[in-house]
Amino acid sequence: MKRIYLDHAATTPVDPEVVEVMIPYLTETFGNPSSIYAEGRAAKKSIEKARQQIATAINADSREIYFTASGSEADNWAIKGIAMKNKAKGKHIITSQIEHHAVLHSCEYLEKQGFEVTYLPVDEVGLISLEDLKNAIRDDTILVSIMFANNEIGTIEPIKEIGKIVKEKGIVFHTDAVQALGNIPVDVKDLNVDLLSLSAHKIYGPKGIGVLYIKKGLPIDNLIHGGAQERKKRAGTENTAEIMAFGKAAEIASEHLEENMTHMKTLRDQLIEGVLGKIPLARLNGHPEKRLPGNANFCFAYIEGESILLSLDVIGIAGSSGSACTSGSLDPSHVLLAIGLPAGVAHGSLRLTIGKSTTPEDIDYVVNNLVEIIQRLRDMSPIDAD
Amino acid sequence: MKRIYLDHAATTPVDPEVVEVMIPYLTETFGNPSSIYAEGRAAKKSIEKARQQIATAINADSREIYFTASGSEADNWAIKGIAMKNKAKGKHIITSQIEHHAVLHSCEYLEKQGFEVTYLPVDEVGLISLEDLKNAIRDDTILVSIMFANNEIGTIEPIKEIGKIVKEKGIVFHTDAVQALGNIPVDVKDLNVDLLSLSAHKIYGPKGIGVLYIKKGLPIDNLIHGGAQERKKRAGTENTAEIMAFGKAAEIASEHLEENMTHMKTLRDQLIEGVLGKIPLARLNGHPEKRLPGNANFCFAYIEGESILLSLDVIGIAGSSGSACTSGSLDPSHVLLAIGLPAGVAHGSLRLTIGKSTTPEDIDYVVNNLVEIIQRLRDMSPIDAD
Amino acid sequence: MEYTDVVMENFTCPKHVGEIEDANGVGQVGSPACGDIMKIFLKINDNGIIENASFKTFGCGAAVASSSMATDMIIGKSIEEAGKLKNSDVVDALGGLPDVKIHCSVLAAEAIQAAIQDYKNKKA
Amino acid sequence: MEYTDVVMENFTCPKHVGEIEDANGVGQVGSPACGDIMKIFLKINDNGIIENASFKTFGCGAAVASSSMATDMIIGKSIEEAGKLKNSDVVDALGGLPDVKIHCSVLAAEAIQAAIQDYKNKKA
Ligand SMILES: Cc1ncc(COP(=O)(O)O)c(C=O)c1O
Ligand SMILES: Cc1ncc(COP(=O)(O)O)c(C=O)c1O
Ligand code: FES
Ligand code: FES
Repeated sequence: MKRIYLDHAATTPVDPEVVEVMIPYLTETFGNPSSIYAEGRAAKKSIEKARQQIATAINADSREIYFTASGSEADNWAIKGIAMKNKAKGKHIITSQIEHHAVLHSCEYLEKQGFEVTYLPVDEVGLISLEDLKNAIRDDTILVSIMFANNEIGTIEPIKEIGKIVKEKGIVFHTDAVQALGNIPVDVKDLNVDLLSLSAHKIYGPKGIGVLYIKKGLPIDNLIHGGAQERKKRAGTENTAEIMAFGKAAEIASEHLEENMTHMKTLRDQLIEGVLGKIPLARLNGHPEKRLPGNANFCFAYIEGESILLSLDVIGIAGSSGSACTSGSLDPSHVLLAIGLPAGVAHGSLRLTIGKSTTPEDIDYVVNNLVEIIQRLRDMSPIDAD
Repeated sequence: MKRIYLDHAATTPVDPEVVEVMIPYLTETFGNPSSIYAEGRAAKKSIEKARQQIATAINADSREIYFTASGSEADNWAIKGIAMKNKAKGKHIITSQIEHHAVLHSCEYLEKQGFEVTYLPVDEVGLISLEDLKNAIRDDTILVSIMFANNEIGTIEPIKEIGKIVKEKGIVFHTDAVQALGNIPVDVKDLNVDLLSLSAHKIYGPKGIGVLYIKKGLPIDNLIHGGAQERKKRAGTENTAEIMAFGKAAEIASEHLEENMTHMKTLRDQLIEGVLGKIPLARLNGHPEKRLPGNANFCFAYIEGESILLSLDVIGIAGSSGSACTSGSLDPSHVLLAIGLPAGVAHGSLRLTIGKSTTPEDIDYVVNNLVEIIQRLRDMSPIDAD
Repeated sequence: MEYTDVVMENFTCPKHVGEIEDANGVGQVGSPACGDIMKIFLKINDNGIIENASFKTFGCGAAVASSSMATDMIIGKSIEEAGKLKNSDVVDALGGLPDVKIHCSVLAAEAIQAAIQDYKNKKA
Repeated sequence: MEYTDVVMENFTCPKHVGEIEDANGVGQVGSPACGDIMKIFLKINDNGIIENASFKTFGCGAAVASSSMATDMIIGKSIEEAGKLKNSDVVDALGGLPDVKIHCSVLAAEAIQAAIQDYKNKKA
């Protein structure tokens, strides 16, 4: 059976060009980049090239790029590293209610250690309010962390404007741009950010490699102490193969950004129109325009999300009910609750995220099948749709 | 020019069998293991197989194996996770002066946060004293972390005996076994350890993947918060390809442990005898018998380590002056200082570590060339050898 | 989370979906853990034997599969026997359920008990 | 840490290694940063021109290369000119040095100054 993969926000297949770039670092060029002999120097030189590729993709200096093992580690490092470094100055952090769990749970952990966190609400399309932000800033606020684009509903936050406000107050500003890279332009200079998290596996790179951009000169505590790698900021022998892969993936992503955006937007709109037009009591979650070009997120009244997913899977379609990393949890999505959906409705969500290889035929197939699936599940439901 | 790689303690080439196991997880089986559709389930099933392979290699239960991004992360997690979890009970930690920097710098960071750390000294061959350990234990001691085998001088610590003492006192015991796996038997049940760190790239697996063994039921704080991966203990989308690689590498390592040990020991002894026999004022660092089968570590009076390394590199031999991850630092090795070498002597160290592919001819070539190199450098030295 | 083939079969082609027009025992329960709802319809004859059973479920895959399996298991049984059906019996019949999904089978057992109780109440 | 080809050349085949028997200016300095030692020998003629220079060094690759390069740079120069040799001149001639190795070139500049001072002291 042909599979239609529509969960590119969860992870992407690795681009064959990227795989090709990795392989030599698993075979010949296996040296430890910290070693001074030829094998080590070759590895070192390579990872500096990859660092430059990432830097170019986000308009940073290569010395501002620090490799981590994931977007999650980058988020943890940014939040905890700034908090611990500045705890004498203040212990107040501002973030939003719709952040990724890597940010939220880091903040919650800090609360247990005596920090105070303000979780800004969002409106019904998932945007934070700049007024709320201004009002939340206190004398002891040391960090603001607001995500660039939401992984569930795709809403794009006004990072540039937030950056301006935060910068004026001299507070450190972090943004989780894991979902932004490769989908919308990311320019650290334009955005006024001090820290920015990235992850390779969302842009056709491998899982297990991330980046934290740290603006030059910004003091931050280490999250992982040890050897002198990453300019003494992040210990652990460098994951050379995946670093090379991330570099290449970032290069490809920036080079093809415009065309990919157009491609995804077209199919996303085809999908949204199809679903809203053909399925009664369906709603689109997130902002109608300020949303990721590949993201569509729906709620269907009177049915439960997992049932939709399983039904889709059986006919070859891979979709998700929110973020992948919380499956296994029974709680409705914190993002859908934050935009004001009742728990019952939030349970019936479906996220379909489009990628480079998605075709218009795929979308037609999905829409047509979804119509049937939703009907079948509603027929099975004890809740009266009238 | 043929290269002779004698820095297997820094990193190892990836076994072609291991590379083969990885590739599918970069291509077809690219799903996110947390996703419920077919692609996700396939990935999930695979990583559970790898988890079992690691568990088998160290005689643990697969539910006690937690994947990390490196040995360094495993060390950081063990130390900081136990410290933070138990800080209400006590704030005293015991470790040794010869630990890897991932352990030492984690401890130093905790000291800044109000913890107290005892760094046990070692004798002239690098062994800690059980008496010292017993005397160091206090009512508020919450963690003992002693490495299994030292990465620089190869000395193997009496982990089983240490484990017994620590267990009697009801204190948590962590050992960094990064250099032990694949080189000597590692059995968590036999050793009485609660936590144990591993890293794949030391056993012919890729860089960027590690494991922390956590004994079932042991309470520990997370180091990386976020998604529900790794039984909610370590967030971040799983590095499926490298996890599979680590599983395979661990399987191969255990299956061939005996023969590899014999092979390495034979060549190591050939190397040690050659160097000590042919080069005046050479000394072997570390324990003469209780040492890793592949490790030889020498000091040569009146010459500096980097000069030896560069000279070796030029003729095709890759060796190291200590741990790879501190190159770039000018300080003499903390391990060599701890075994009592004066700073000047400690500067002249050379570590050669043998691997699966090393041959007796390689060793002969190295010994003969080393004789000449040391002579040439001594002729250049202003320090009088008489 | 990994469902067995039996679970998937019972989810994709559930048996006994829908309402029984002349049901004389109907029970509905909701799961506090997830907010899902299950409704069971029973047709019980004068000898106290369940002649027919059906369900309507708003819930996850495990809930649908548990409903399907549970109704199938009680058809032809006496209400005494059916009342003793434990959620673990359903789980076993399904070849197991993921830990976080055990409560969905509890829903099925409870819905059956509620339906039997409803029948008894009506008769009394 | 990455050495340029010029550094490696000067390390593997250093020029002017050893002692000058009839040196009339000898300077030895040690690096506080790393404990390494560099000794420079100068043969200065009556016109204050450095006719020959050599070195002995206990130190890293950068120290050996700096010694080699620096001695080579001052041969034929007056002691006034040689005394003005800055470590950055040596670094430039080597095509650069890693940050942590800059101090090794400082060692070379200082050793030359010490040797010139020794010559002056002896003459005075
Ligand atoms: C003893 C020891 N512990 C920890 C590590 C760190 O492992 P990794 O390089 O995977 O971070 C190493 C090697 O680098 C080591 O030798
Ligand atoms: C917005 C956002 N932040 C962080 C992450 C975590 O990245 P990783 O899976 O590399 O840990 C993800 C995806 O999982 C994400 O979508
Ligand atoms: S019934 Fe709600 S999760 Fe299964
Ligand atoms: S002279 Fe000591 S490090 Fe270069």
